[in-house]
Amino acid sequence: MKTVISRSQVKGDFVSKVAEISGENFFDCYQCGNCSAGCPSVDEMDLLPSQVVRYLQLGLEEEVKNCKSMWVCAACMMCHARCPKGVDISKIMEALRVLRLREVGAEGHIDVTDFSDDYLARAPQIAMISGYRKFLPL
Amino acid sequence: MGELIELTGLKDGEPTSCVAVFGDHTDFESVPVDRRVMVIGAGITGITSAIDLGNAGYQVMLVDRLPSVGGRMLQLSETFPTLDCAQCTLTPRTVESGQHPNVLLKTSCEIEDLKGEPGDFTVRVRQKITYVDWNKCTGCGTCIQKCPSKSIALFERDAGRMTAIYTLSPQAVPNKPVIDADRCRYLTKGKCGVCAKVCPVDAINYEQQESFFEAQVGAIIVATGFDIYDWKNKMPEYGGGKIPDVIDGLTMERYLSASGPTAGAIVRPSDGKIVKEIVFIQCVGSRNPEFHKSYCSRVCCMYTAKHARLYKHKVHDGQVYIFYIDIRSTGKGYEQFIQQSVSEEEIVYLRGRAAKLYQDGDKVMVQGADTLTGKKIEVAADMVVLAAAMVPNEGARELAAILGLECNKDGFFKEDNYKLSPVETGRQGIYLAGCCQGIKDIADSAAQGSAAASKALVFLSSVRRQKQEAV
Amino acid sequence: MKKKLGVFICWCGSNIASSVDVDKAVAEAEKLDGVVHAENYMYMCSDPGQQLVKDTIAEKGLEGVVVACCSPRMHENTFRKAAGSVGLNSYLLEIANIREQCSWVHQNNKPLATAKAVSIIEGTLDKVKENLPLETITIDITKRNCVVGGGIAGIMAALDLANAGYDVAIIEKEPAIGGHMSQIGQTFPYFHNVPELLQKKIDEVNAHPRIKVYLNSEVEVLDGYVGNFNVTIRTKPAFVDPDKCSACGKCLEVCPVSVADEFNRGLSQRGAIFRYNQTEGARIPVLEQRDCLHFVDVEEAEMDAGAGVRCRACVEACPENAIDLGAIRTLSEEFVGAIVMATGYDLYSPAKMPEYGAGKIPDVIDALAFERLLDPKGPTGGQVLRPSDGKVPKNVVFIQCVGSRDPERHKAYCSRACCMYTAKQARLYRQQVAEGTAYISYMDIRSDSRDFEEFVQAGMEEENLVYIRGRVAKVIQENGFLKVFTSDTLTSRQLEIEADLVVLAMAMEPKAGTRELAKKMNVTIDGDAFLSETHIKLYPVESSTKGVYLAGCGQSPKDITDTVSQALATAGKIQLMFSNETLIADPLIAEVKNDICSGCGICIDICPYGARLMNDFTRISDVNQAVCQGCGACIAACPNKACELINSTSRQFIRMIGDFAGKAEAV
Amino acid sequence: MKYPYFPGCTLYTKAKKLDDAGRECSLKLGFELDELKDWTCCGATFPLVNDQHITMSGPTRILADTKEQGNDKLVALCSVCYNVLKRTNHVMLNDEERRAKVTDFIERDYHGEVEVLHYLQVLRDEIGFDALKEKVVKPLAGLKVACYYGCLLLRPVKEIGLDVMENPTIFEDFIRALGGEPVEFPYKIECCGAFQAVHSMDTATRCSRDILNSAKDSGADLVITTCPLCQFNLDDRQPEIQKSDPGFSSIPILYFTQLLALALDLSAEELGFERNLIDPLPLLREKGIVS
Repeated sequence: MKTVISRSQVKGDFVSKVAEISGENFFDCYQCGNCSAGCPSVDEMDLLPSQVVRYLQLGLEEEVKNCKSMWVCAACMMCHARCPKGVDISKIMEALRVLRLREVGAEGHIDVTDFSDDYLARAPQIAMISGYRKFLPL
Repeated sequence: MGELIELTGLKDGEPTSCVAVFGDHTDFESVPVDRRVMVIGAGITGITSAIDLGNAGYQVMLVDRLPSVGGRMLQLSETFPTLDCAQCTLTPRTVESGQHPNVLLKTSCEIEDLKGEPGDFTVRVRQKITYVDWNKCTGCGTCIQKCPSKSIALFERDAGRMTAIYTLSPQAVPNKPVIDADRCRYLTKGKCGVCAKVCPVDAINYEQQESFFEAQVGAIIVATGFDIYDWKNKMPEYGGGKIPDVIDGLTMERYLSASGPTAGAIVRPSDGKIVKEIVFIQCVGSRNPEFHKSYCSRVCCMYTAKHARLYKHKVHDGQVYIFYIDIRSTGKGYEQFIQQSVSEEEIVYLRGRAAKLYQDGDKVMVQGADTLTGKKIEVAADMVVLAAAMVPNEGARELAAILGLECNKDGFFKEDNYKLSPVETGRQGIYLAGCCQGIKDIADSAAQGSAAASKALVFLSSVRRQKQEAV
Repeated sequence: MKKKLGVFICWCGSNIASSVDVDKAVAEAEKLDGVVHAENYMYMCSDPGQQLVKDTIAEKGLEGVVVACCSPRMHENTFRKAAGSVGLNSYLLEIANIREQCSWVHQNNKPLATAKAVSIIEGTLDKVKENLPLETITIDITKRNCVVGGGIAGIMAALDLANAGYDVAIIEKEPAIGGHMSQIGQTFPYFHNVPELLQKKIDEVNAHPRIKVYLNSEVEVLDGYVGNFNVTIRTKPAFVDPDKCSACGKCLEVCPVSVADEFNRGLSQRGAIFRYNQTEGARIPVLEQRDCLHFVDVEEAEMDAGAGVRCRACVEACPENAIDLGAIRTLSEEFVGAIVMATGYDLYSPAKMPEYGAGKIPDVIDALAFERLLDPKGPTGGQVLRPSDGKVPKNVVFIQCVGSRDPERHKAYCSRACCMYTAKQARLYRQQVAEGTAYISYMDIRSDSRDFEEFVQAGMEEENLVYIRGRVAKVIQENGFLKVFTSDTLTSRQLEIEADLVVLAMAMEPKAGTRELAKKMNVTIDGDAFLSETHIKLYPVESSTKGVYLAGCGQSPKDITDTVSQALATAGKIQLMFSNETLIADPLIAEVKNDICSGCGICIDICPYGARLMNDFTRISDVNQAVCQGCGACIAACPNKACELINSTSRQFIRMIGDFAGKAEAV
Repeated sequence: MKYPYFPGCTLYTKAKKLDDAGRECSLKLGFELDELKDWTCCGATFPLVNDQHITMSGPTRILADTKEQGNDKLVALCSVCYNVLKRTNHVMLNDEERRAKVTDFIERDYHGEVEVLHYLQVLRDEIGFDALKEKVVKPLAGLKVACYYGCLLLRPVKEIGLDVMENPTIFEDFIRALGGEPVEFPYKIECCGAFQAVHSMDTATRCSRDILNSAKDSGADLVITTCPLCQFNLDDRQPEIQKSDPGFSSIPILYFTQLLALALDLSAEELGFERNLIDPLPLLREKGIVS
């Protein structure tokens, strides 16, 4: 399938919003792939971290909006720590998640009561809070 | 069409009086042959060699087949990575070569034959017909202002017009005109003769004949430079030159140039509209061993990034796309230049060769790919700029045959040893510099120009020592 | 008496004319005090433009000229020369910079830019009014050279200069010349034999009557100025007398020390006394004081116990009595007219890359170490063997851009040569180990000179090099294997490669000590400590100090070919300087008013060029005309206002500032 | 010496043992963790997008309290709290616009005056590992310890700066001071899957497996951590790992304060090992560290 790209797409509203709230300039990225090489969560991702930035560079909004990778990212910041251009992908992933979560609204977030009592008895609160803040239910 | 400005830069009816600048030249034959050098090609490389040698007290004959010196750099707008204006960098050098008492300019000349030995060559040179007697001409420019025949000009890469009697630029050195026989009304149709009528010193000579002269020199530096690959005839997939809004990089230089046909405005050749979506395609004919040239043309990555940046300076809301295979920015400060350009100008680099261009309404459709997303990409562009391969200048093989030099498969002159004798040839006394040996940028070319000059100096001083010892 | 003044305003194409109304500027300039002529032209620096200036000077008898155009760095000389050619003293012409300082920075406000341009012109006119006609200063030239660094750049520059008939002193830090090139076996793109090529040149240097080589030496002090430098050279103590030594090698056998051999990049061990490398010239052993037990501080207790008798094993073993541990360092002097800085590069240290093992995993080596493995005279006899266990590696991963193209943490620049030497190393490895696999991690393949692209493509086609587009995140050692974590951005996969050997194409950085040396030589450096050229296109081999030239990787990373071209270019520049009997310098220098100077000497300390000297007889601080660069530091520092810069006096500047400030108020 | 101390929610409940041991040990080492009055939750996540300020109000209030209670330092034990507090403080110091927004909202005057310290930093920089070594009563001789750093103690590099990101040593130095033997293992700075434990459990399981295998391959007897979430993932994922890899042998996961307590000869019974899924006691007995 071919993809048509244009000025309006590269400068599209969604992409611009992601750039704005993440504070990252996608065009700083020169696609070296170091982030993808070191990311611990790639096995469960559909787009590599470097590809998420790539799709944003090209303004491929739908693919990025619907990607699974943002939900798999654990914000471990290894990508940022090693990025030779200083791009913080954990912020970009968060921006993508946040925009989706804002769209869904509070009721759409993970409901902690869905977890088993056993699980809740052991899992630390920080996991629960992060889960609520960052994720949609699977 | 965008508004074309007059190339002469002179105000109407105000003839300036220009005296021949190289009249105060020291006599070429005033020194022995082992103190004379011929430099073939008067681009930035040849000029650098010539001035170096001239400054060292040698007599230099600087030969070029064009009517004035400066070469390709004359056509450029601004140069990477400092964005210095090319004219401002070049002009002092061309002026210096014209005014240097030890440098004799021989423009509109071609090499016919070589005889003799290293240290004492005899070069036969053909002086082409210019239809203007330069001994009489004062360079006043009246003929150029009055010439009624204005047509698409090669120097402007077909993007602008020039008169049939012309100088290559308002700052031409020597600043004396020649007539293009193919475009001159008098020479093609037998009617007109305006230039002859207005010339105050009777310098126009429609009957001028070719002439020949011989120069005796101790050493020769070859700096014949490059040309652009003939993509118009050889690359039908990019429109074969038939899509008006597809141009090559050197043409883009003319568009970007303040003294170019649009005075620096980036407008579409087809309808003069401002370009909002611009696609650059790199490696056009380069790195393509199957169909075109197997080598990399070295400077395209940098000049394309520069084009993109200069374009964005002029069209702030425009979008740039660059199709590339690898970004090659290896010189001092080059990598930083590219990275800064991408970040600041938000240039979309697409990793993949563009396969095809076609006209669709008033847009040029670019079919390409991005191997990083794994997608086939299409862009509807207002204008497409091809970074076409650079090839040895026309006639390089013939010159090689005359001088007894070797060429490689692509027609580049071969040096003696790639690593340790990069400017020496198989023949003693003949040296190479600049793009005729392999494509390189201005900085590397100029450095090589100085290196070749150094080799010629060393060689000629050894010739003199041998002579002294013999005595 | 009023000077007749002329003003010439350049459009610089559209560079100036698009923001400054050049016609209005002419009209305004015509009104200014003393101006008898003003006009504009599209390119004033062009031949007809200059002619215009010359003709007008002659016709109207101008006594002072202001050319309003680009920075004086560009064309001050051009126009001064033109003025001089028609009999106007060159120093009565001044440039008013209305491009860099006006049109370029005020692109969106034409009226204001025009007003500013006029005020710049007015100020400059006021300066010209008080300018004195001056004569240039002539300086004698010592037609001898000094080349700092005996790598291939230094060798080639020295040979050209010597062959042109000038004496050359090469100063080399190491015990042999040849530099990094002597660590390399074959070249790209033609697989030429480097030792053969290089040895020829080294022999030529050693046999040349005009070249003197100072080994184990460094520049201690640089005095003087262009044409007349005085270089003090510090040479390490010569513990081994080359005239006595028979190169028998007995000392090497008895030395109890064993340290990593730097020349072999730590792939072999050497003693404190050792042969620097395998070349003919290095047959005489050298003794490294730093490693030698004789010089190590022995604790007193040990001395008392009798165990501390200082080691003299080599001295005792030497049958020729050639070793003298009491030798001391020597200082020599060279008087030269020009200097070539060919100081070269080091590889960035793998220790700075903890993610790749920080230089601690034995089978992760740098590219020069790999060159040593390929060298038939190297530590493995040319066999590619793993340092850890001496086995033939079957999977080798080459990583490019290690430390390069990494503005965030390491070096922002590209090291230029790595793409090609990596391709070469991988090809040579595959030619040697038929069943091996070579992976190359890259971002962009930069094979941008003649036949380079073909060389890389041939590597893929003939040696099946596996190029993987992605930067390696991490190399770890696990169960005796190396694991390389990378990605392939083209298939969008994260990859884990099991490797036997990893070769890092480390960034090239200026040789250690370049910063300090540059300071001694008064040569400016850039942020990465590379030596700065004056102008990348026009003066690529000229340093910021006149008479000091640059060649090779000390200026920026480059391959051997480009290094040699640059070296030859420096030789050319020096030859043309030497083709004159004297040099000409600008007289725009400091001047001392003898009746005001109190001889306090503050100017002497402040002068960065060493141009100010106390006259012991008059007790007045003199100016060395040849050395003074007219920087003005002494003028600012002088408490008595006894110094003035000729043609840039305080009076002139105060007037100029008055002009600018006055205009600013009006606006 | 008293240090203002922020325990955080998890250390009051599920990671009580991390907290208890930390406090007990400090007394033995000659300093006191002085619990901040009226502390609230740190927010548990640092907001990674620029337009989200509300989650910074919690940590900012904590920092402002610390300042108002007359302190210029604040010690945390939990890596998550440490990370959130330190990053928030970084914003307070360096981003005037965001600082003003947050402090205006919570109506407090705070400009980043408090220095946020991790307990390990106190040991290294204020007490000194040499001094610690002298206080050790029962050296952990023969115990091979994998020091697992995880993410939040090290990253983001410029904001945290506790140690060299790629090759940190503070944890190893700590173990050496206790007389134990730290083992180098390549996965010591990789992520355990973090809060994917409530979302993409597979990720957490796989990440934990890789880390544990790497530690065991390097010869470790046990793994220590500073983070309740790391401890949870590494400990509680082990049964799951065993399901897909029956050959997987379990390995105990301890908090670093628990080992510290053992070395200072605190009673093992008080260290809450019963909460560990993989019981460390058999190992500790075998090594002669507890009887």
